[in-house]
Amino acid sequence: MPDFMAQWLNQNDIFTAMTMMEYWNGLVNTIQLVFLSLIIGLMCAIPLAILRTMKNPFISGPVWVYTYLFRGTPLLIQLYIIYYGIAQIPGIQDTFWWEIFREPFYPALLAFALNTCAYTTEIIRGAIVSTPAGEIEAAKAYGMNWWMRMRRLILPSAARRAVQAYSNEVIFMLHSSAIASVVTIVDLTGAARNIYSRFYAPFDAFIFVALIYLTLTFILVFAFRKLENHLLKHQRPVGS
Amino acid sequence: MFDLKGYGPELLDGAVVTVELAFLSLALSLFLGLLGASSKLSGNRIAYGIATFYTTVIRGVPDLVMMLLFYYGGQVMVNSLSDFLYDHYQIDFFFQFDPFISGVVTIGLIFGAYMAETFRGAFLAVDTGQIEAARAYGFTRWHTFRRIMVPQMLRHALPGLGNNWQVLLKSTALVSIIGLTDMVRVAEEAAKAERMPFHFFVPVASVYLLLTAGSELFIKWLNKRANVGVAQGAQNA
Amino acid sequence: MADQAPLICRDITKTFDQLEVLKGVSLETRKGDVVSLIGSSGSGKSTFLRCINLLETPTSGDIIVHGDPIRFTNNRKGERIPADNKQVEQIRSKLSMVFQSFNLWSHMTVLENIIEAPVHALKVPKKEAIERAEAYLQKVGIYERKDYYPAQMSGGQQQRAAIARALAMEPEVMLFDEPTSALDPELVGEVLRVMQSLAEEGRTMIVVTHEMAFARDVSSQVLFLHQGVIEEQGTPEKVFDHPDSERMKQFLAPNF
Amino acid sequence: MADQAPLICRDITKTFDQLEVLKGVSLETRKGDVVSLIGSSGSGKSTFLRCINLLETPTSGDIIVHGDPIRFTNNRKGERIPADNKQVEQIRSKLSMVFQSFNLWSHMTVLENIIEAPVHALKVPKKEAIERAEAYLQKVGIYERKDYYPAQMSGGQQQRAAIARALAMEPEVMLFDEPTSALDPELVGEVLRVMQSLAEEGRTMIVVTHEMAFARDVSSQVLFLHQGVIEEQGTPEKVFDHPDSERMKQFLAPNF
Amino acid sequence: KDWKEIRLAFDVPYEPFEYKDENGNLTGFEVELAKAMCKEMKADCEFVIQSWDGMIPGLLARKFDAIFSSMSITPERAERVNFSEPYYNTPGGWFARKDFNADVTSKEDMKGKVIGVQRGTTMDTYATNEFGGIATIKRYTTADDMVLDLEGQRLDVVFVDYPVGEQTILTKDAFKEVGKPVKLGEGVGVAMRKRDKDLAAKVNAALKKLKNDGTYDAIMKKYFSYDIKM
Ligand SMILES: Nc1ncnc2c1ncn2[C@@H]1O[C@H](COP(=O)(O)OP(=O)(O)OP(=O)(O)O)[C@@H](O)[C@H]1O
Ligand SMILES: Nc1ncnc2c1ncn2[C@@H]1O[C@H](COP(=O)(O)OP(=O)(O)OP(=O)(O)O)[C@@H](O)[C@H]1O
Ligand SMILES: NC(=[NH2+])NCCC[C@H](N)C(=O)O
Ligand SMILES: [Mg+2]
Ligand SMILES: [Mg+2]
Repeated sequence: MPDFMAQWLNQNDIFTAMTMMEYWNGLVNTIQLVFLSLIIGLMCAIPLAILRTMKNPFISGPVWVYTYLFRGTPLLIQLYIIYYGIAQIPGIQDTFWWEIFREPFYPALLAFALNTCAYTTEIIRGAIVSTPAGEIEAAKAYGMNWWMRMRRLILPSAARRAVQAYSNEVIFMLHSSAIASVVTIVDLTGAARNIYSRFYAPFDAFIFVALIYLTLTFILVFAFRKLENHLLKHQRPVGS
Repeated sequence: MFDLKGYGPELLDGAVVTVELAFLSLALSLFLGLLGASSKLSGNRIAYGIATFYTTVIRGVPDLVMMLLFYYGGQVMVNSLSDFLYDHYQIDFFFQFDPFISGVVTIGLIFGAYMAETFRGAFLAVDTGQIEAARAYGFTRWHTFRRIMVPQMLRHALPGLGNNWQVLLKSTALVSIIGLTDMVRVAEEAAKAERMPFHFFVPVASVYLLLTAGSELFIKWLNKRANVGVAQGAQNA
Repeated sequence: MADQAPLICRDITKTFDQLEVLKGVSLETRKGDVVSLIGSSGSGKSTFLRCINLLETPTSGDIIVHGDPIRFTNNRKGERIPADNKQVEQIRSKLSMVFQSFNLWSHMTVLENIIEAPVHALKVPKKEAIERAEAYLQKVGIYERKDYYPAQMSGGQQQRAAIARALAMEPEVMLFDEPTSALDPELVGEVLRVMQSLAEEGRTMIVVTHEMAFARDVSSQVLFLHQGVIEEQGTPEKVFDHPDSERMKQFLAPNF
Repeated sequence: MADQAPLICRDITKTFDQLEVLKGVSLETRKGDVVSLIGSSGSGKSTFLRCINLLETPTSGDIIVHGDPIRFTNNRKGERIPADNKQVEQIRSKLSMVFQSFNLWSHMTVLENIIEAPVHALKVPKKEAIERAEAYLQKVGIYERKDYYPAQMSGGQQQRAAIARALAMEPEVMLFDEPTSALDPELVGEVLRVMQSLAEEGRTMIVVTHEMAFARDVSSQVLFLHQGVIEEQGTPEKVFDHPDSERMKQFLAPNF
Repeated sequence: KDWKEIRLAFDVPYEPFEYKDENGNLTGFEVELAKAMCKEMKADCEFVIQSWDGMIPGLLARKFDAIFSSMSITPERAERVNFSEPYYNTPGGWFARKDFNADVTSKEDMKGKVIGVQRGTTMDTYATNEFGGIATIKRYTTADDMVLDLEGQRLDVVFVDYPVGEQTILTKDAFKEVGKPVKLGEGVGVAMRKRDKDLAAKVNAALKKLKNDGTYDAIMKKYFSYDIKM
């Protein structure tokens, strides 16, 4: 380590074992929150995307309304409404739901999952709709039924077209999770805010989390590149 | 409808701030995006390096953190410079980061990086045949860029631009954190004064929905214009 | 069963919105027939082929596959639609189609493309499907490409993969829509030779084609379609050498 | 000047990475020559054409357009590149190319496509350029389509628009890369007839083609390219009726 | 600098010190005191709203010139900023629902309790030192969000400047005060940048004047039934 850095680390009172522990807990919270909301969002998005492509407006309409509402308003407002709104439901404190929603983690998870699910639904829908018409006709011409076409052709081929956009969504989600701190969750940003308000040193506290987020993003980008390479091998020349 | 408890005008002012902020940062981000994309594709190593650094770093850090860093961190740096000048040379130079301008610059910088990626993809999607045809007719590089690549690229870029715009619009909600009185901020304050936690969020959310709906229509219209040859062709085919 | 006509079409008409594209086209095949469908652009050839396997629903007329007439009904809007989806799926798997633009599934290798429908629509065991697929790949001469993705192959190779895919269904009837129009002259020959060998094996085929040489030398029946009507029909000798209709004579006049 | 050769190529070679695609191809034209370039797929015909107007830089060899030799230099990596971009742009505007896939600019109408290069590269006044464009549109017979976008026209019409675009440059030499391969048989005839009329007017043309009838009847010189080498060259009579090379004889054997 | 224009920062709502009334106007004890002070100094004051956790950074970043927002004087803060003479003093108080019956001085009793504090306040520091690792401490950006969560039963107890709790929590009958108020800091002062010595002098002079001529007492009476003067 260069001398000046060692020196700086020695005299600063910000990066102590205790604050590091706080950052670490924040990191764990961020990862849990992002990971779980992505998983839940994706699981809901697949069936919703299929429903969204249906011709029947009574089926696709409600899904459209849902995605429109959740994509059209800021996540911050969604989070507020869910977090404080739930607590205002009369009598909720006496039900077992309160055990769950009392912790800020779950309302935040709900808000994030609903939000990412809306975006993911639209991404998948786009990919489904852009399946080459010829390939679907071919499947019909070979006697495959709707479900088989969906399962064997449309979804696998849509998945390949959706990875790119989805990887962006994952990164966006990581970034959006930073607002979890407004409802008392000590995620990475929350940890940074606590430390910054304690030491009045915005630059140091935030530069440090910025670097952690950057690292997380790089890991995600790298993982998605691997996944894309794997999924999109049919578009590359032989052997490469 | 909603009882705005006399906060109507303030909310409206807030909405105006939101819209101004969104449009100014959009302009900045479009400019940065084009610049970034052309640098990335220019083949010039230095330009490529700078643009790549810019897009990766910005896209790697949450907007909220970026905003706090920029607003406070940036100011602290300016201040140290100012203090230094004052202490050593008695020069009283000072430069204040106005929250509105900080907001515009931060959001513009952030979305400039996303725009750059969108434009880059769109440029790459332009059929090479179209560019070769221009070259084959003796067009200069600049002429090819301006008359062929940009108009063709727009068609591919529009869907991405539309998405970025919608996200940008909502990101403006974050500026309330750095003390700008946009409509979310007004709603929060009203909610606090009136002790009605989210009574005021419903109208605010509707304004956002209205704005997104409006821009969606506008983007559709643009898209139709940009695809003039193509879309109609598809109908005829 | 064996001597039943594999495919009979009676008085097929098809109207898109206002446009009457087919105005009553009939066709009867025997096993081993090779029917060439010729005619200028827009005359309704593709539409007829697509009606046969119900990618379009004929506005009126009957289709009888191996003695089994397709049942139709009307939907709420009063449009005619097939009555029984199961029947349609079953019939489609007996009539395999080779598309003009191949329509190979781009995310699957050639082999996966070929076994997909047999395994999932016909429930052939996977192992057997693979063996069968490999045999057909040998036959069309692209066995060594079996693990390639469509985008990694030339047009001619893709076309042959599409033929192998259709063959692997071991269909009653094969439908070809301009199977060579997207190919360069060297590949045209290659693909036509594969089709000729199928004809020699006694497969029933209906081929939309612009290759008069093929229509004349290989087919047992030629249909000349013009503006949705069969203008000329019969053996190649009859149609090419003694055409009755004026339009057919004009069509045969050399292009350049 | 008037009797100077419009285009001379000497010993053009082109190597992609390791692959030697052209192994020394030479060509000399006189004014009014129609040169047909034939050969099988992958023999290097397109590459040769693209080298002529420098869409690819030849690895070695000279190109002389109307007495003006193109100057080359080496870049930092030691690759050969044209020395003077101005010269290249100027020369390109003398050699207009008609692409196999037309490459009409899809965001412009036909008329805009045609006047774009004359107005912006040749600095012809806009009014004059429009008049000229309309005359050429008349000539290729799509005047009434002038305000259509490319995607709104059929392949044959697009091809003719591309020819009009090339003509409007009033080039010394026109380069055609398989101008008919993407068209259906009826349209092929149409386009070939336009080209024939250009030949009759005494335009210099270099045409990559698979249409042997055209090569034989219209051209004044035929080049048969095989694996990057000219295997056979001369008048159509010589090349088609008394070919020396084995490969040429084989190439002429009917495909089907 | 002549300090004819001063920007003062407040974190709202912090009733009764600074908050917005039903019509959205900024009022409160400190707000009125600040107005009087500005008048006394013949300065043109601009009121800036700034969330508490960004107060000192904002001051140092020159987003405003003085913090007039119940900032207690502590040695740690005094290292960064320059405080005026204190102008009031109140302790921190514990507030909870009526069924709360733990002793807020006992680590044993507080085990597992959820305590709400405003981030970066002296209450935050105290609670963290006393019960960090024992109880769960939730930190809020604004005081009213914390009250909302106490009402919503997400918090067991909140620790906040006594008058704030008294006027926003005790006004509802589901809540009560628990334990004894805790004295934190050496009174509340106006915080300014260390550089601006001249401003501090002016502020001190003005405050002194207000305390002596009865203006201070008149304002205090409007908001408090007891004496907080220092
Ligand atoms: N889905 C559709 N909606 C409306 N009109 C259609 C549709 N499909 C085909 N047509 C029209 O039907 C007519 C016949 O089309 P079809 O594709 O059957 O011609 P074809 O004989 O196959 O021509 P080609 O040789 O060019 O492929 C054309 O005029 C076409 O415009
Ligand atoms: N940019 C390139 N990089 C590498 N190889 C290339 C490139 N362009 C062409 N080739 C190779 O050069 C050879 C000749 O290509 P070319 O396109 O000139 O053939 P062609 O005679 O025009 O064939 P066709 O009749 O199929 O158009 C081919 O083997 C091709 O793979
Ligand atoms: N306006 C406010 N929110 N003030 C909070 C003050 C809290 C406490 N007196 C402190 O100095 O730490
Ligand atoms: Mg057709
Ligand atoms: Mg070629």
